[in-house]
Amino acid sequence: MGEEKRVLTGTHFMNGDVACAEGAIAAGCKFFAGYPITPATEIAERMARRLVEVDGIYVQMEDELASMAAIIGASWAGAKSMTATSGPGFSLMQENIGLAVMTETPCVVVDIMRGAPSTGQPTEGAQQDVMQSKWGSHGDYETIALAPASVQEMFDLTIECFNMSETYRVPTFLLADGFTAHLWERVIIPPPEEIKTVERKKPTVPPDEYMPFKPDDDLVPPMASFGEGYHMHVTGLTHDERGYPKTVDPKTQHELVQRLCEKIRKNAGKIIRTHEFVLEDAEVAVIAYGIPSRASLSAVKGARESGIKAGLLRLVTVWPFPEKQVEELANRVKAIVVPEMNYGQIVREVERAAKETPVHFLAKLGGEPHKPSEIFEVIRRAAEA
Amino acid sequence: MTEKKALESRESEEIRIGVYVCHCGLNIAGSVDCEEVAKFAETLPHVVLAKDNRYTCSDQGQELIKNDIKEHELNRVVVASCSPRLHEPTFRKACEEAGLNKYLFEMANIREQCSWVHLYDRKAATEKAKDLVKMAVAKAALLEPAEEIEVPVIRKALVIGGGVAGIQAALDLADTGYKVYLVEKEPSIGGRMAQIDKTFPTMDCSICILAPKMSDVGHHPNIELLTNSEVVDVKGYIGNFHVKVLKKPRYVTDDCTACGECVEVCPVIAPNEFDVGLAIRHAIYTPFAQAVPSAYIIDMDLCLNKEKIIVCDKCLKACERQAIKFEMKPETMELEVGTVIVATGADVFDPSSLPKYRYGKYPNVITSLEFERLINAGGPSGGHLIRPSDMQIPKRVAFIQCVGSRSEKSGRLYCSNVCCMNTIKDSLLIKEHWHETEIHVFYIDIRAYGKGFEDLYIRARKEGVKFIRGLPAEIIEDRKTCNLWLIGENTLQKELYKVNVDMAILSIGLEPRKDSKIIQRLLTLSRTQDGFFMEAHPKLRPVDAATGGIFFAGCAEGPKDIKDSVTQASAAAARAGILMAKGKVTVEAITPIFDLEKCKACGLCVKVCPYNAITLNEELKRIEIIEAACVGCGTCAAECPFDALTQNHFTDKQIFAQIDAVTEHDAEKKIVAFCCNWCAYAGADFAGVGRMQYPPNVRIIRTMCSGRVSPKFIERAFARGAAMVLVAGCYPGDCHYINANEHTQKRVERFWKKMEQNGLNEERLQLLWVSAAEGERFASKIREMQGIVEKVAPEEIETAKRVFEKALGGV
Amino acid sequence: MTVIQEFAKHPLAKYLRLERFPHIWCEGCGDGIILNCFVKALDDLGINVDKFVVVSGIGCIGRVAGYIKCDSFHTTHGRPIALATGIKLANPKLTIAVISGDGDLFAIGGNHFIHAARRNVDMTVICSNNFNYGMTGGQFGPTTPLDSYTTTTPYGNIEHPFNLVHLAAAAGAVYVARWTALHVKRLTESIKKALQKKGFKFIEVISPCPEIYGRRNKLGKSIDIMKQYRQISQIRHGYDPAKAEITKEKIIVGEFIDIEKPTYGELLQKQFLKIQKKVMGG
Amino acid sequence: MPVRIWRTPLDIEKVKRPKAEIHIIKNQCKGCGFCIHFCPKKVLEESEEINERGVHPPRVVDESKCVLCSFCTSVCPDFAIFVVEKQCKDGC
Repeated sequence: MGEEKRVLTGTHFMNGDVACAEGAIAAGCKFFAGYPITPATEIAERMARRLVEVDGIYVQMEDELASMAAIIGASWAGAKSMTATSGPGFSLMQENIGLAVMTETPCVVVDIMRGAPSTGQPTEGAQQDVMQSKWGSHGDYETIALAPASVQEMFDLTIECFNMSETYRVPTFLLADGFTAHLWERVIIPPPEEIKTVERKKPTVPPDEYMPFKPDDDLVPPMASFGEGYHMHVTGLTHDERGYPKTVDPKTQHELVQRLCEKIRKNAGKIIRTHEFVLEDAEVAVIAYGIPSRASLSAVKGARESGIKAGLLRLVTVWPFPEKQVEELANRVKAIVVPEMNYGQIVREVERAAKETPVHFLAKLGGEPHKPSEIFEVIRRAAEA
Repeated sequence: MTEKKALESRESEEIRIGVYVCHCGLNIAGSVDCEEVAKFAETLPHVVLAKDNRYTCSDQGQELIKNDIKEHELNRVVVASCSPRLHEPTFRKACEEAGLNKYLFEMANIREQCSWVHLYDRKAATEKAKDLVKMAVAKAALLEPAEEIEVPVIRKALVIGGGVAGIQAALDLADTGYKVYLVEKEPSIGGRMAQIDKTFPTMDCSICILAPKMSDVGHHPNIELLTNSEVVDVKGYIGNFHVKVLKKPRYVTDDCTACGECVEVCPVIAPNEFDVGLAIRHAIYTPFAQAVPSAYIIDMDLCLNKEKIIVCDKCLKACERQAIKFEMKPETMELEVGTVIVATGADVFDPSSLPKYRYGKYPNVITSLEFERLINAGGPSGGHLIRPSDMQIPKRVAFIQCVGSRSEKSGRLYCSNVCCMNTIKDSLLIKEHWHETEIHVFYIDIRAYGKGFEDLYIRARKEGVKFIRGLPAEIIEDRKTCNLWLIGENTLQKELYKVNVDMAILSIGLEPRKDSKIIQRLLTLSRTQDGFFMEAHPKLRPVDAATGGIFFAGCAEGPKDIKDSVTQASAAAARAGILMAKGKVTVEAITPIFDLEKCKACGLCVKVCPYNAITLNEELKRIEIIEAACVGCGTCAAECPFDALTQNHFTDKQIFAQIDAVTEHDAEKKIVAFCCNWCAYAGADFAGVGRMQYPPNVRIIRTMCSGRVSPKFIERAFARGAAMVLVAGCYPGDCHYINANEHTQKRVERFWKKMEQNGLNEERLQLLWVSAAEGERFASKIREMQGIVEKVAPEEIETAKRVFEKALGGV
Repeated sequence: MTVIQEFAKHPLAKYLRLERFPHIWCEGCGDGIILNCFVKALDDLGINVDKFVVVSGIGCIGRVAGYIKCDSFHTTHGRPIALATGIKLANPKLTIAVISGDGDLFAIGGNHFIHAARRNVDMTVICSNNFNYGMTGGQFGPTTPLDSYTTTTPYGNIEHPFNLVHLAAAAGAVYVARWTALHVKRLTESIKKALQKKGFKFIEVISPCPEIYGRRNKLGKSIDIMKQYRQISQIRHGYDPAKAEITKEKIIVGEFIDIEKPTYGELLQKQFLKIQKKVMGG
Repeated sequence: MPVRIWRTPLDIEKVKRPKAEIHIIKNQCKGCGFCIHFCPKKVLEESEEINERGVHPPRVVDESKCVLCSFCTSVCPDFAIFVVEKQCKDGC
């Protein structure tokens, strides 16, 4: 068994959490460690049922600290590993997300965002962890975060997360809102051969020559697994290329932190995904991600019908932030509209990139998605100004 | 119970005493006019008849008593003859058969304590005999019938010592069906016999005949073998001993298969005791090939891990069965047994204390024990008799006899019993292997008294072994060759000899175990002058200890060869078996009598009782006596300030009566002696047996323990005008009632103070510690006191009378 | 001859990252002894270090992972057991040992410890118990004895300490032992036994911290502390861990628990086969 | 068996014990003294010399007394001492 059960090729009607789980398994995930939390629990439930069918391991840990630690361990043991949680659990994971960054451990963390702060609105969707996914752990680092806007994307982008995580040896986030996660939609799962999966880069030198943290030109070091005879030492301390602690040497610290950030920044071009809709001649551009981008689309259509030249830029990759695209767009539009299900997070990045171009922000809190009419209103005002 | 009824019916009647004076052939009659004594007896109060006859202990003598009891309705009987320690049981039995309670019988010891010690003064002896009879009659008049209490005998035995004697005793008892605990302090049983090569006179291989017995012990379902263990505490009494045994850890469990892998890796070594230091052993070892139990043992004093922490784990690693457990701890086992057999064996004499033989200086001077290991095929030299200096086979050897026996110098006057035959055996062994060897045996006497011994002796002479009478005066070594010059006098040919030999073998004697004192104290045993344990009676109870329920086997009681040890062991087993078969013993009715009226519940008696047989009942404000636990020392009675306690058969009244009888005439010339039954009285008897003469003016009053002697007895004696008083008991530590005689000492010391305060000469009260074997010590004490008696002035007597007046009040 | 060249002759050299010595630990620190006994155990058992992973947490002993020549992970504070769980489950062929301190395993990491023990995940956990947080300068921790002085208990500790062996046994560990740093041979044997046994095994090692804890509590030099161990330690195999509290007068050491119980991995494997059969069956 | 034992056992020569070779890595020693104090045969003592770490490393007093229990090897927190069996030529 295993392979033939990995990809459930065909057309399905399923919810976002389930699609995410299927995406993970299709991507070759063999290890899931988690802790129940609304609205991400269904992912764990699906994994518990499915992983066993593909010779994978599901383990429910005592908390999110442990879950995050466990998937790091599993990853070093050679398994593609993942955990899924929501805001409160995501906070607990930040400690070991930092460890994953420092030790360059490929792993995927799914964060199904809900109303916050604190326990907030367990059953209501939101987009309030966007900044936490960038700055949640201490120190300077870069990670990758993708924001699905449909159940199909819950499937597709989870696979993307694994591929990027394996490519760049970095913890990668699927940053989905509670609505998308609980949405029921049609999902088309292609045949295995049509699904692109990436395996981490392995060392090509014998153990005694191997430096676990010596990068190639792409700034990403090849990664051996425990048990392959490389006798690696892995530490959360600042370390040299051999992996040994070097905690009081400024040069080592500088070079390490620099590389950890640069390996993402330098490869941003390959990482960033966006979708454009009638932007060619647009005067007002809506920039959205996740569930608000769906209301934005009908709002833009409405605007066009009423003669307003509006267009939509949907961010699939939230981190690293698509600065170039936004800046270039800002140069050719009169105004930018940013609807978010929070009190203003990604909009700050947009404003930073947009320079003088006015940015209109539309916050939505409380667990109700934006109505197209609400967004249309803002577009209209922006066009008139 | 018919007897009891009979005696009750007589209670009311007036007291009718019959007195029987025994001639004991000429033993008594030789120096005592028995007829006169009998006539005198008739004049005493309550005496209805007095007779003298040749042997009162004979059947006719006993019949006579029985008939008189019936015919003349005697209700008290006094026999004046030998020591009650010898025949009291005989006559008590006779009385009982005639329906008279045995506690209504009394004895006057006119043999050991009169005729035999005053052989040459018939008049004085006769007078003393009269006094002794008078004392006995006086006490008899006050005797009370008593019922003895029965105590159950636990049907389990303890055998102390796992030499051939202990092994035999244990096997016999176990085969009879009794549970036996065999306690051996060495790691293996086997004892000396296991070290010896061949046995005389049959010359069979010692270990070959011993090993099967050893493994029988190991496998016997009725025997619990406790090796590497020591008896540390014994409480209780005949039939009911509570024993504590300290089981020292072996550090190796029974899982040990004796494969020996551990020994291979053990890095530390020491001389092997079993081979008398001629071979080495490791810290983990087995004493010898045939050891039982076969499990190895670790010598913790030698082991590198003695500091509790494992620094060396070589044996641990080598042991496949993981039988080594360094965390083993000593454990104390508590055993309940009915009988005890003491088979603790003997040590061998250390000749280095005799400088003339240079043992320990000249390598080629060896002991007979070392010889046994050298000639033994399993020994360090593989049975090749070699001499230590150059490992060469000696051409000329000498045996020197009586090393540590029969000599003032060694302080051991006795004959060790086995050395002569052992040497003869050894000389033949040498001849057997190396016939041309020249052998000289230097001796005092050759004692070949046993069965088959003489033949062996003759054989040795035929084989050309030279026997020379006269021990070497010294041995001189030739520095170069390490050969030895033996110089001495041939006392037969009255000429000096100077013999050159390659090796000299010292035929070392046997001596009491260095640690005999411990067993002696634990079991309250006595020892003879040579230090071996003393039997209850040399003729009639040769394997019994004086303490009930305890028996001897093997060299613990005196030097013996293997045959005698085994014989005595079987005898001891039989004696113990009798007790256990019966399942019960009667305890003498000499327990305290308690007067509730007088008791103030002060608890003094509770404090002094060595057996915790008295307890203080707080609520009822009175004491309670546990009769079964009481062994009748009487210390409590002596301690009670309110006369609330007295002792059955040794009541204050009875003892007063004896004192009064002694002091009726010529008190100012007399010594009133209070002697404990076990040491002092036995010592006095021993003086008699040894015909040791001493002045006839001493009158002995027997108590079970000197602890019974109450100050008021002494006061009474002085108040009655006695010249002197002697209180005699066992040595401190030898007391048969654990520590009762410590109170004797305290009381006497207090009394001396009292005398001093009242201006009396303390010398008139003497305290004597004496063992049952020290007849001479007793005799000389009396002689010494006689000297004092003569110096006591009439005024002093009078003062004393006045001072102690009060003591005269009847009780 | 350089130190490294001499060191290379040490019978245990092949298990150590020689270039990283001398280690960071103070004179007389028990952590060095634990490391020594641990690699001795590996050597005695002839363990294939290619399939062996050491995971450690934060604290003095946390550095141990960096000295042993095998795959090793020096994790975040308190998390070694959780991380080790991931490694073991993802690759059951690996043998896992977690070596960490009392604070790491039982304060910040206490939750992970009890749950891993409960799950009976197959790993050997060795705790160097030095009664305080040494690395941060000697603060009190979950095992600090009552009344002891530390930088954060300047007036004496008022918190009751954990009895670690009792805790481990109660949480379900299949093997529980305690030794002091002086019981090197026994400790080595215990480690060997644990490494060969399946399930969650726990060994507590009472370890001298002369420079920090020892100094503040006037315990003398490391040698004095070791002598003290010799004096007051009592070996009691099979002793009830509940009664094995550590006091000034007495340290009960020995093997307290040694039982058999299916491990998480074994149960998981069983389940696999069952389900696979079902799935194959259609 | 309390018999006075004074002779050198006759077979003393026959027992051969492995000879030890004690290695001390002086500059790795931190001077705790465990090896010196706990050696059951008192083979070691503190030396006068001062090593790179400023402590007195142990010194061998009498190598022949060593019985290769290797306690020092195991109890050394710094891997600064170890004992191996001397590979003897006919010499010893």
